[in-house]
Amino acid sequence: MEKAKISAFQLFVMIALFEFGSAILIPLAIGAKQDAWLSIVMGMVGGFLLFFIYYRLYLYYPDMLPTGYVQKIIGRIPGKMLAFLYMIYFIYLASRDLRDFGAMLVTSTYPDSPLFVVNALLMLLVIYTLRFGIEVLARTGELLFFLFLLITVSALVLISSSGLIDFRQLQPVLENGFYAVFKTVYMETLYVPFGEAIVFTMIFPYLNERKKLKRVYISAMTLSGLSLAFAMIINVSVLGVDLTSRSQFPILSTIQMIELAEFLERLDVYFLLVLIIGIFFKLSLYFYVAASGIADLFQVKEPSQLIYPMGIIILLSSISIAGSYAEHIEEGLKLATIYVQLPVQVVIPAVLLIIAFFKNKKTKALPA
Amino acid sequence: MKIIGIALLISLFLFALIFGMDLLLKFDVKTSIAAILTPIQIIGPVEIGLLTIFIFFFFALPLFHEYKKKKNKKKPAE
Amino acid sequence: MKSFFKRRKTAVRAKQSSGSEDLIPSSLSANLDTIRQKTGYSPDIIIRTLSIGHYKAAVVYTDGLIDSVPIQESLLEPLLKHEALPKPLPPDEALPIIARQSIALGSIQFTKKYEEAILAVVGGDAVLFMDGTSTAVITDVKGGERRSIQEASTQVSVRGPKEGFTESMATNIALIRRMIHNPNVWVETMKVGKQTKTDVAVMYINGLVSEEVLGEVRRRLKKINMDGVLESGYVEQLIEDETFTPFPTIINTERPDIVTANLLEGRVAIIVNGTPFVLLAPAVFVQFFQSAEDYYSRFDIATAIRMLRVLVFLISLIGPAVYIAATTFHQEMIPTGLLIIVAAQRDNVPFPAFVEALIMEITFEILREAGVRMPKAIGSTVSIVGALVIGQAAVQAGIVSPAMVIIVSITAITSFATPSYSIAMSARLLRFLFMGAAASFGFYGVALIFMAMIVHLCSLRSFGVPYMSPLAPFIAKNVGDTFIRLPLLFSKNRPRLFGHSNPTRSERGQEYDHSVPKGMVNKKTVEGETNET
Amino acid sequence: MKRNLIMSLILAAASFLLAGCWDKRELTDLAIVSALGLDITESGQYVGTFQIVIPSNVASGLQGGGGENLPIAVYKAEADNLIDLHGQLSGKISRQPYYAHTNVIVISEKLAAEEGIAAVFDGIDRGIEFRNTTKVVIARGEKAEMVVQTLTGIDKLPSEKIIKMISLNELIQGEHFNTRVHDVIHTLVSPGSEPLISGVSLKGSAEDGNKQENLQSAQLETAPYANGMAVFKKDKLIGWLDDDLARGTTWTMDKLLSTNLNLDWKDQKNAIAFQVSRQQTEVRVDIKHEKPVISIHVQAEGDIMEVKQAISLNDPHVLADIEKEMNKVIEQDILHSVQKVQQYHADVFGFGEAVHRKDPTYWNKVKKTWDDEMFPSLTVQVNAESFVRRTGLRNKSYWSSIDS
Repeated sequence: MEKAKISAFQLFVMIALFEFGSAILIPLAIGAKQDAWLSIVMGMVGGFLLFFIYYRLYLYYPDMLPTGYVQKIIGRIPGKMLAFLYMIYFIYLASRDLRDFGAMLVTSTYPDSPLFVVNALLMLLVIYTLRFGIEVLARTGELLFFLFLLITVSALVLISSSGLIDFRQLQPVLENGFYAVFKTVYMETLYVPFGEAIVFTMIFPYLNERKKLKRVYISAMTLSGLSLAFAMIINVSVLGVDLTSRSQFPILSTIQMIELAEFLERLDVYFLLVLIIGIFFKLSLYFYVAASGIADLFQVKEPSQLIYPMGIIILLSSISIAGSYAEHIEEGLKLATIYVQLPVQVVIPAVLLIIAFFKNKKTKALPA
Repeated sequence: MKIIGIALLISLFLFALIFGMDLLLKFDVKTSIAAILTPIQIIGPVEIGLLTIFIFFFFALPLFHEYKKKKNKKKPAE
Repeated sequence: MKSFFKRRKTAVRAKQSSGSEDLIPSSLSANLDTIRQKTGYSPDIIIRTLSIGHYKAAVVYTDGLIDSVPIQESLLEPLLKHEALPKPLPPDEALPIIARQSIALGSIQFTKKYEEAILAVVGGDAVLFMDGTSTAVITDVKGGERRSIQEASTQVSVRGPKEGFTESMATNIALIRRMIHNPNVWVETMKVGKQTKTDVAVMYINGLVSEEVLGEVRRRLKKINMDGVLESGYVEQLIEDETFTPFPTIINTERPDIVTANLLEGRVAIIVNGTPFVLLAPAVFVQFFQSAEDYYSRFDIATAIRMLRVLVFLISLIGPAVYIAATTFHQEMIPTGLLIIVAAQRDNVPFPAFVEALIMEITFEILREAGVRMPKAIGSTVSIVGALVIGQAAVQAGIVSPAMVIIVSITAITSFATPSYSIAMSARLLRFLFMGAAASFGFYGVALIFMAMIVHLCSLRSFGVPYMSPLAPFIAKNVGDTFIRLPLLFSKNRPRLFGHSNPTRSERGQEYDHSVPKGMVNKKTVEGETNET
Repeated sequence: MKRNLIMSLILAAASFLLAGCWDKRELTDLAIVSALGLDITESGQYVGTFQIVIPSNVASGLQGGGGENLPIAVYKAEADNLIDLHGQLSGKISRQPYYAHTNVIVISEKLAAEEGIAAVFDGIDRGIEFRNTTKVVIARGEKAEMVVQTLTGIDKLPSEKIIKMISLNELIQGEHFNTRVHDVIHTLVSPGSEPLISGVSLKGSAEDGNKQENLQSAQLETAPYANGMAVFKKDKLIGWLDDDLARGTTWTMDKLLSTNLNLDWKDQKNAIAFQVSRQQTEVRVDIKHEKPVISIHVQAEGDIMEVKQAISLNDPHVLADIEKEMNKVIEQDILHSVQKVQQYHADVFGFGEAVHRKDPTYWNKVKKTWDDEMFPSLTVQVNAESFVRRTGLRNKSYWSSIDS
């Protein structure tokens, strides 16, 4: 474990940027039609519940990385294997995010550029960043967060002042009943993006003010969850349900609709910066967590050694992860949620918590 | 060497996962294997160059590090 | 061990040069011979032999480095007039008495070391040797022709003190002392540079300075192993945290008020003899966007101007890059009317936009370099030629487009509008990197390089203090004086990361004075008297 | 040094990338398409007419630019789909056609009526260069080709003239409005609404519009003008709404910005000119006896701009009477256009969507039969409220002094 400390505000920023990351790109929860925003909010609430599982586990072993305490809970060898699989899972998600981003860039702005090169450039940036460790990443996050806020707020002002928003598009609410919304929650929004915050279990031990963790986490989640829901409301009320669900990247289509003063139009390229920030951050976090986890498992003395080879692996797998973007999205939002995310984010942590509970019951009382 | 070993182990598991996902999508085994390789089939000289550099450093960096460590051990700090 | 992920720095062990600890020979003639020999019989080393009572002695000094008035009036005259001691003493004992009785100078110092004595001679002191003893007296008579105190030429301000530092370290220290009358202002001196033996002073306010930073400064200064230190730039490069960065991590300034303000924030000043540029550490990024005048003018104006500077910095960084990216990759984001105008201008230009921009930028850099280094007399010639070549001929010949000339001019002006010369230089260099990125990948390239720059900035530290603080790590208490400047009323805190030994500037802050009428409520007292009816 | 190795890696990568520059397009390699005209031949092939800007002739102030030279060049191609049209163009033009700045797509009446417009828009919607905010107009009674190639006077770019002309009318008179590609697609796909697109016609001889001589007379011989709104059913043009009918439609759709209304007063026709400066229209749906009832509530305010007889406009009671009169005019206007549209069996107002929002379950029942059964037989009530706020710089008109 790296000897580093991050502040509560830094954790807040990291969680917020992470949640925003790629979720802002994809037509999230559009299965719920105009109630997508509702589904996102409910997913967020589900995310809180998951957090309490992770939080309890953290309270049992506050100074340890999950790769360490898994070994304590279920024994050394099985623990190591499980932890290794978790790291593979993080690497897989990192590749998915890289692909999301590359595909977006290639389809929207750089149609003739090879995906490999577009991805490679971002990967080089991430490799460069991660060699400095978590502290620099956290500090970078703080700066980027301000930039991020600035751009999103200005985008919001532009959209609303060009008179595009038509809230009638959000009606009728709950057209297909509550269950249709709920289905997208447990099929989609609970895991992407809220359950994905399981990576932060690997970051919690670095926090310098332990008591603030709960508050920071909940507020960051709320901020990003509500913003995502709000973004979806804007998307649907500008584009309509039909176009939102047909768009590969709804937010981009929304930005493209801006026409102001015959001057501020076709702004999607400016908005690209927001997307780069989000993806860069999400990717870096997955990658960092995977690298530090692997280093912990294999007792690598200098984790920075791992960054470059792992970066290349992520880069290559981001290319071969799917033949087409359609396959990529199908895999990510339908298959992976049920077969990968559900067990990894919900079932296994819950089981671990139960075992840990019984193991620790005898030895010590739970610290508040 | 350890680093390369770990990296290869990771890629083995990762590509197994990707392959498994393709199978779950109800593709047959042959298409699934092909799906892993297709994206790097249409490739220009620039990309080949980049890819070569990347893969070269993939092996070179850890080996270089190993070499340096050995040299440092032989010649301990004064 | 700071961090796993960091490259571990292998400590370079500086070989301490063990100088010869030779003592001064007690025979005066032998001694003087050695001195002559060691200085190569240089005519500017003056050796004045004299007798003090019945002792033979000699005063040695370097012509031009000393002030001749005190040498004559306070050193030679009293010594020559010295009356014989009541009883003869051995020279060893006599010398201190003579020195005490007859040398009418502020600073005297005894030494037995030959090395020290000779260094004092070439350093501008006068040294008194006496036959029969190996003790010598070093007297401070430094002087000679120096530049007088003038207005700082690199950091000009409309309002504020006009004094700038000079080349003399003593004067510089005095200038700072004049602004803080406080015994806690401490100065430590050392000599740096194997050959030059340059005087370097470390100045700080005891009790405000952070001990870690101070210790680090001392350590790094001692580690310098270089034959010559000619300017504070040498010291700056030798003690900075990160060599491979385009950004300055140490501030240099010519103004005593800036140094004073920074000392008050808990920073350390490093004054190098022979240069008017004083170094300040630790530095943070936002400081390079602040000028002393910000604090002397009203806060709202200062804030607005600081914002403007950030904008200026951004333009000078990415101005040409944005033009290249927009015209070669993202034509859709240029409004139609503008696009048609730009397209019409570029219709006959034979180069791609990137090459065009490169030609113009490099031409401009050449002009600037020529303008700086040239004798002043022909300066105007260059500007006329430059203006004609760039502004008129190139456009009329169709080699560059007028739009490009506008872009280059704007970036040129912006690079002069940054208050700190050193940060303007970084932008100047990075601009070409951004242009290259824009030419190969449009805005994506620009954004990536921009992010890499941010990461790089965040990874920098200056004497252990994160370079981007108080923005990253975000320190709410200190944000009042960054790209914005809150009214002085609210500036109660020193920078937390290094001013922590005494974090508050005044115990209760500068309280708002409620007794002064501000509104309708209790206006009458003052208003009634001053209103002209 | 490991750091140097990494740096050299990045530099090597960068040098390779500099050699790449895949999506680089110099401005001098682009042909900016400002308008695209779409016609159809007898054999069912598309004919695309591309209006391409010649920048140096548009941007004035440059040496030799502006003035005498034509601002546009027009190219034609024939193919089965839009992308192929683009391909066909490549043998005829030296620069790559670039569509991000295309202002307007002109579709011929024939294509819209016979072939339908749905087939046109997928390529535009999907492609990344075309914007969803590009405007669409229908060439009424004319080939799209002719509209696209006609030169115009004040605005050098004909495409700009068309767009600005329509949006000016939208701002002042409210008989036309610009329809974006996005709106067309949106109304096409949603079951409870149909597209409504402005029409453009040419006055004078269409053949001569593309010649420099056309610009030589102060009153252009040939020039495009806005002419009615095209009503679509599904994706086929089925009729036109003109003048007041078009305005009534705009009014119902709450898209009216301002307009002029003429009132009869004391047996004199059009004696009062009233300018509506602000208005609000609300469409309410009530489902009564399994039948939707639409009530349109209009609130409008504005100024009296002109009178033709002695009306004492300083008398509030008179103004109240005028308001009453005006309510009638507005109600008539709207009712007429609603009835007209009902005859077309095409719900351009989006009443269906309103029903959908009001009662989704009911909507699901009537969705199928909406266009042909429900919509034509809808009961529509109009209720207008208008307010005269000001009467200009004078109170009584000088008519009162002349008459007495």
